[in-house]
Amino acid sequence: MKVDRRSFLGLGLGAVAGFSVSPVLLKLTDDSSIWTQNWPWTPVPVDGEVMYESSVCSLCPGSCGISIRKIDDRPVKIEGLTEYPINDGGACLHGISGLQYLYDPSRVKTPLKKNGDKFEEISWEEAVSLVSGKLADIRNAGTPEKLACITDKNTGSVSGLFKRLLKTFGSPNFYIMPSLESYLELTAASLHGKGTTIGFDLDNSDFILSFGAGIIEGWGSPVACFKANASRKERGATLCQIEPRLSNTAANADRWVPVKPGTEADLALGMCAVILKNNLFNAAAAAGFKGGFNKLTALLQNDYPLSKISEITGIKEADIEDIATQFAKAKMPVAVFGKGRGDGSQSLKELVAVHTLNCLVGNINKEGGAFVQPVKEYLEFPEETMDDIADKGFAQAKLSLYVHDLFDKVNASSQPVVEALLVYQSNPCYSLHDTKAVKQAFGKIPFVVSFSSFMDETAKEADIILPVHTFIERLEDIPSGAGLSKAVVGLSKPVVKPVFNTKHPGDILILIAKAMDGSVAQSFEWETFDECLETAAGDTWGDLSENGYVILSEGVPKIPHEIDISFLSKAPDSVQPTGDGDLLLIPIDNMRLPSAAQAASPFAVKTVSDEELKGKDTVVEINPKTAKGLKNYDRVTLTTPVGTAKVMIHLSEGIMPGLVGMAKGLGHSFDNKYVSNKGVNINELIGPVIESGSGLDAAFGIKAKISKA
Amino acid sequence: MNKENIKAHKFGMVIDLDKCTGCGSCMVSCMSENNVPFKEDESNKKDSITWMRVYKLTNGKSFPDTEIVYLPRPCQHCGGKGDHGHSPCVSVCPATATDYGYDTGIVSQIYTRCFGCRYCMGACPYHARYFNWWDPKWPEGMEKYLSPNVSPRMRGVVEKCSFCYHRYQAARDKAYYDGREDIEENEYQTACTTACPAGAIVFGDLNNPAHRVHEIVKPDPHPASNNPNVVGKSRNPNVFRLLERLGTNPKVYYLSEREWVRKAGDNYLEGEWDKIKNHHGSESHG
Amino acid sequence: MFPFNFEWAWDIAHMVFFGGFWYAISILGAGLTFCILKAAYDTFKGGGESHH
Amino acid sequence: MDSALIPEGANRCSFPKFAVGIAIVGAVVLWGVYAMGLIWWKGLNQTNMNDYYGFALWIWADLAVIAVGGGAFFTGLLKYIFKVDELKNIINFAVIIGFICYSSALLILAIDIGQPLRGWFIFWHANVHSMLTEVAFCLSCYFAVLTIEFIPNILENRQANKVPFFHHLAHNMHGVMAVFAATGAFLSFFHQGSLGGVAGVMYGRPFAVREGLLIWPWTFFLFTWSAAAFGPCFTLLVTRITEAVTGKKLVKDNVVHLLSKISGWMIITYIIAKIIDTIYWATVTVPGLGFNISHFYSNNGFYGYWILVTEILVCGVIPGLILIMKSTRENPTLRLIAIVLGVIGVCLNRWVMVLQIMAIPVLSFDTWALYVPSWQEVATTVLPVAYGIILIAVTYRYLPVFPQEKELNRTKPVTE
Repeated sequence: MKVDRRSFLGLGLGAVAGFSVSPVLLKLTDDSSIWTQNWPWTPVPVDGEVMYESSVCSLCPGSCGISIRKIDDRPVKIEGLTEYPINDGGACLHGISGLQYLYDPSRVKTPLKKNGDKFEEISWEEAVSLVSGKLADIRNAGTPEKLACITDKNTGSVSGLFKRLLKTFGSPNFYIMPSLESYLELTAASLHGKGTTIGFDLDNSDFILSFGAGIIEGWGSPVACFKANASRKERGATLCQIEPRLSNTAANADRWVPVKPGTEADLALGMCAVILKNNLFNAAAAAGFKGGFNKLTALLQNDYPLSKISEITGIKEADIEDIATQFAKAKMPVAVFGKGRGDGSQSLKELVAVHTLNCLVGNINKEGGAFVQPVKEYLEFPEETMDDIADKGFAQAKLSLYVHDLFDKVNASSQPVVEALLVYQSNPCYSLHDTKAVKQAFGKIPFVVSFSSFMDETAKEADIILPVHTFIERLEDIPSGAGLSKAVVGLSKPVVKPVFNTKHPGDILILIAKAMDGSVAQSFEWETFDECLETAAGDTWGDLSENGYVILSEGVPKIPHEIDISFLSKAPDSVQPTGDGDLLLIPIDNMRLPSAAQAASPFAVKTVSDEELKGKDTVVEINPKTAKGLKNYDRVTLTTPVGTAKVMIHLSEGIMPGLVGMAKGLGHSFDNKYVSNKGVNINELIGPVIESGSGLDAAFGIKAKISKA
Repeated sequence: MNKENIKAHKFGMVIDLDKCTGCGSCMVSCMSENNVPFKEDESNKKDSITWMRVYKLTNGKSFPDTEIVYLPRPCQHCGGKGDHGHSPCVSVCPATATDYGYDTGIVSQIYTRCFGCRYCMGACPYHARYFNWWDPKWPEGMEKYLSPNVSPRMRGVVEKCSFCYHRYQAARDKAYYDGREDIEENEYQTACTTACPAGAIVFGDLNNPAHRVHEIVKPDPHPASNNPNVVGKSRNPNVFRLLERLGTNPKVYYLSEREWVRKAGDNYLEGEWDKIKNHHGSESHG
Repeated sequence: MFPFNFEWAWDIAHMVFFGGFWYAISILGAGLTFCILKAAYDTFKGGGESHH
Repeated sequence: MDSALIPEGANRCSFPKFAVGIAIVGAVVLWGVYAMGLIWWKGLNQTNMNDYYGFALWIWADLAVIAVGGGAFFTGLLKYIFKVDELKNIINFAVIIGFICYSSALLILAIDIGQPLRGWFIFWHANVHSMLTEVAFCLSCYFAVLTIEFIPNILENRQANKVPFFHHLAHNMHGVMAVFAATGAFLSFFHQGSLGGVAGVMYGRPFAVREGLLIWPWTFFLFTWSAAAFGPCFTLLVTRITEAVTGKKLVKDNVVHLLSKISGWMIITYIIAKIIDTIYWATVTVPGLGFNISHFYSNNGFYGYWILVTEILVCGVIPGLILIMKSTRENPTLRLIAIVLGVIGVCLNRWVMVLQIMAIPVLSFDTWALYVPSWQEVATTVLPVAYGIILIAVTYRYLPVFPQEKELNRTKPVTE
């Protein structure tokens, strides 16, 4: 057949027409749309049987009860546990995001050993023998005190095992990272004697005077505080918030009193003076003051006249007098301290001064007041076996009082004062002031072992990383603290099989101890951590394992307390910020950004305001009066004596002129693109300032300059 | 839809802005419950999928008279003008991919039906609707935590708050198996409600006088005398809705004792607020 | 679009909308069919002379 | 080399010259197609749209090309229904411009939707209450009408017309064209209107919302009217440009004057309605919702009253007045100014009704949202323009588009 152009055209057209009316096109159209509804790269979650397991969250000191919804073996949602004595159903955003930590891309998946600049994977056997071998060397050299350890808290069985390891090894150098609980114990030790702690009965108080305590910023046990704040609204109780910036707490308070940063102690003492002058104090309580009540009275009346306090703090005399009077006259007042979350730098002078207000109005161990009682102990480990090396080493003086000072000592000495350092559940290379100096100290310590679930800033500085289970994967006793009016110990349970080749920190310690000899091995005779916890918990174990928690104390403590005001009588100095800039950089704590050991989850970062983080830039907050023509999102260079950073500007009427507010919790530098390399870590810009008399790092800020970038 | 035989629910919520702390639990609980994805940079809030978004409002005064309030904004589940179910978004969707449930008052979204024209987003004055500009991606292994109750969306479709409709279905199924005709108030609560540590969110049936949400809101079943489009106005003087005057008839109410906060809920001409506030909540049956 | 689609309802809105739609479609279809058939007829008849 | 295809007696440039021109514009087309591919492959994240700007540059382009493409239906209506016979000399070109505009609009929609493969759901799962459904149905149907109207012109190509069937088909289609044109006018009325309705029914957006008649907001009628008014302006403008490019007179002045005059009166009547609508909206509708109209024109870096003044006075009243007055209308320069202003005016109106709506905060605590399109959006928006140029060049070269061309371009010009 001859195919000419015309018939070819005709055939073509015919074919097209035929194809068009055939069902093929319809079918293809339909198929393609069905395909778009089932893209293979869009995950399809597997269905299964729904189960709920209860546990306790240990992401922060809040210690909330959680309920984990599982589909077969797969946890899919974390929610607050109803009727749990601390949070009763509520949950914070970090706890809810817990599963994102479980599957975090920056998790350490297997033990690692540093080789040059890189980490290489090793087996658990090798890891344990490397650590125990190195420790044995230090011990055999007769310098066991050169082993140091940093954990997040003093209480609980895992910290207990670390302490036990150090003691039987022969080292007194056990440190904890600063936390609200540590400050509470310190304040209590100063005023009420060692071994006590303070809780605040926020649920019942009718007048809460907060010196910058971020009651809804993550202070204390966050969910319990949110609940207390909500109940405050219902009860009509007053919250008076004293701080230089309109924080969420200040915004939610009945009264916000902006105070010049660093003058809170003076304000508290000024209020004490008002109370004393106007005879508003509780005479019965004051009669029991030890350490010089008259001396303090005289000091306050001479050194803290209202006019002077007003000038120092920038608050009107009438306001100071009014607040002090309201506080003293309230039925159940309570003064709360611990700026921000309460885990940053604090000055003991300020903590004690504020708590003295509580002492003066006589609300200690009264409903709605401050509860002072001994730290509740529920664990009883068997007596350690101590050999000569252990006895001799443990009897040595601690290298320093607090952890930041430890690193100063390491940096100051040309000889290694610390031969080996164990770091657990803390991230000092991120969360201590002047991180550059901290990292330098890490470099000088010959052997650093990190017990971490994540490749965080501190783990990156370690020589060995022993990856531990996350809180969702392990059994652990979680004691509450953090300023709660009650003491509860909860049981965190493994609700999912370990996702990676990790171990329980307690089990790792037992393995290491067993690999050593002498008093160390003899003091760790358990096979597993589970066994250790069960025996140490003793009588408590039954209730703990059955109910998931045990209430150790509740209600107004019916115990006597003493008040010793000798610390204040010595008229300690207030700390001053370093540097010569015309501005003052202060940290901002915010519920949505955790600032301590645990970095934020991707979900939490998603909630962070664009007034704090924009793209990869930290946004700092300044008053328009300070801005001098700068506009929102202008880029500036922020310079402090410790470091410089490029940041963006956000103009806010909620911050006192002269200040630069910067969010804590940004600027992480590990391998998780959703969380890391966003903004600046404020601790790179602020250096420690040591308070005389306490030895605490009390830097509340640092002088700074900004210049247009 | 059989409107006669079913005793229709009208699920709604009231959020106490004085209790709200802006902590973000509701946002994250929602993301976790509903398999909401996340991406590397979420600081551009104009393309960040947050079914529940918490707005920060200020009173506009200068230091130190500034005040802040946080305002959580889920989908408002508008009943539309006259509360007839013609929500701004439902009425414009060309492909019936979003629909109004006359038995629940919930505005649904069918992801596999939506073809991404985004007209609904333009129509929604609350910015409660979000578009999947990107394919959702989870870091390796993290897809294990996804819940089977809510299907992950594909790129190119719109998504939004569903008042955790799957929880309603689960509660209804349970009631059915138990041989009950209807669900209890506490059986169906949204993920944001249960997560809120401050207890600021109250969720329930606005048609059921026994429910707490009804007790607080006291909705007026009759059209407002000054605007026939507005139905269900609260008779509690401290309760308001967002942009109530537009006649969208949201089922999300807000509660605040602060006048400036209530005023921020809508737009008013100069001097108008002073007249309106005195009449607010005094709408009587009629 | 068709009565067998489940969104379909026999209400006034659907009747008016799709009434208009199918009406327009029918006119176009009928007009086009007429033209084609007529053209085929004319071609078959062998006309070929144009009369513009 | 292509002389066999060129209409008899018509004078066209050499094929190489033509090919070079097409290649240059073709490069722009390729750029647009590349951007289009990126968008289809990677998704709408290639644009700068966001959750505040669900509707952006493309939807404006879509509305704008449909508005200016309104010349086709309106000229058709005048020619076939109202029997304004002179317009037969420009109707072919009006249809081609309409065809370009509507095919571009459909293409843009196919790029704009998040799930192009499900685009047909708009028909299959139609929600008859949505203005967009009405748009989709009428738009596609009207595009079919335009294609039908375009076919006879194609079949009149010298080679095609030699095929008896094609010859007869073209002839028969001309015969019943009035039926098609009437259907087209009916469909156009509804889709032009429903495009206006798209904005007018958004009662959550006080800047957009209008009261109206039954289910149709006033914007429905204003959009139809403005498309009919300004569409011919665009037809005339493109004709003028084609004349300038080819260096030939293609349409007689009396035809141009007539269409200008009709367009002028349409513009004037439209703009009066638009002014009344604006005043009513500004003084009754918007204040009733708690807004001052100043809210829509202040506190941002772009949208001010200038846009309202430009749209209504500069690009509405002025071209309308120029075109209704014989002296100014018949002055080529003034007429050109008027039709250019008119085209700008209708495009500006569509811009306002898409982008300004999205920019304005409605919640009292929200802020203005401004947006700058990405290059992919710009490229895909330029694509239809380049495609239109090519199609016009090809049709002009090979089809007898302008019946008066031969007469007007004899070696010795004659006057009529």
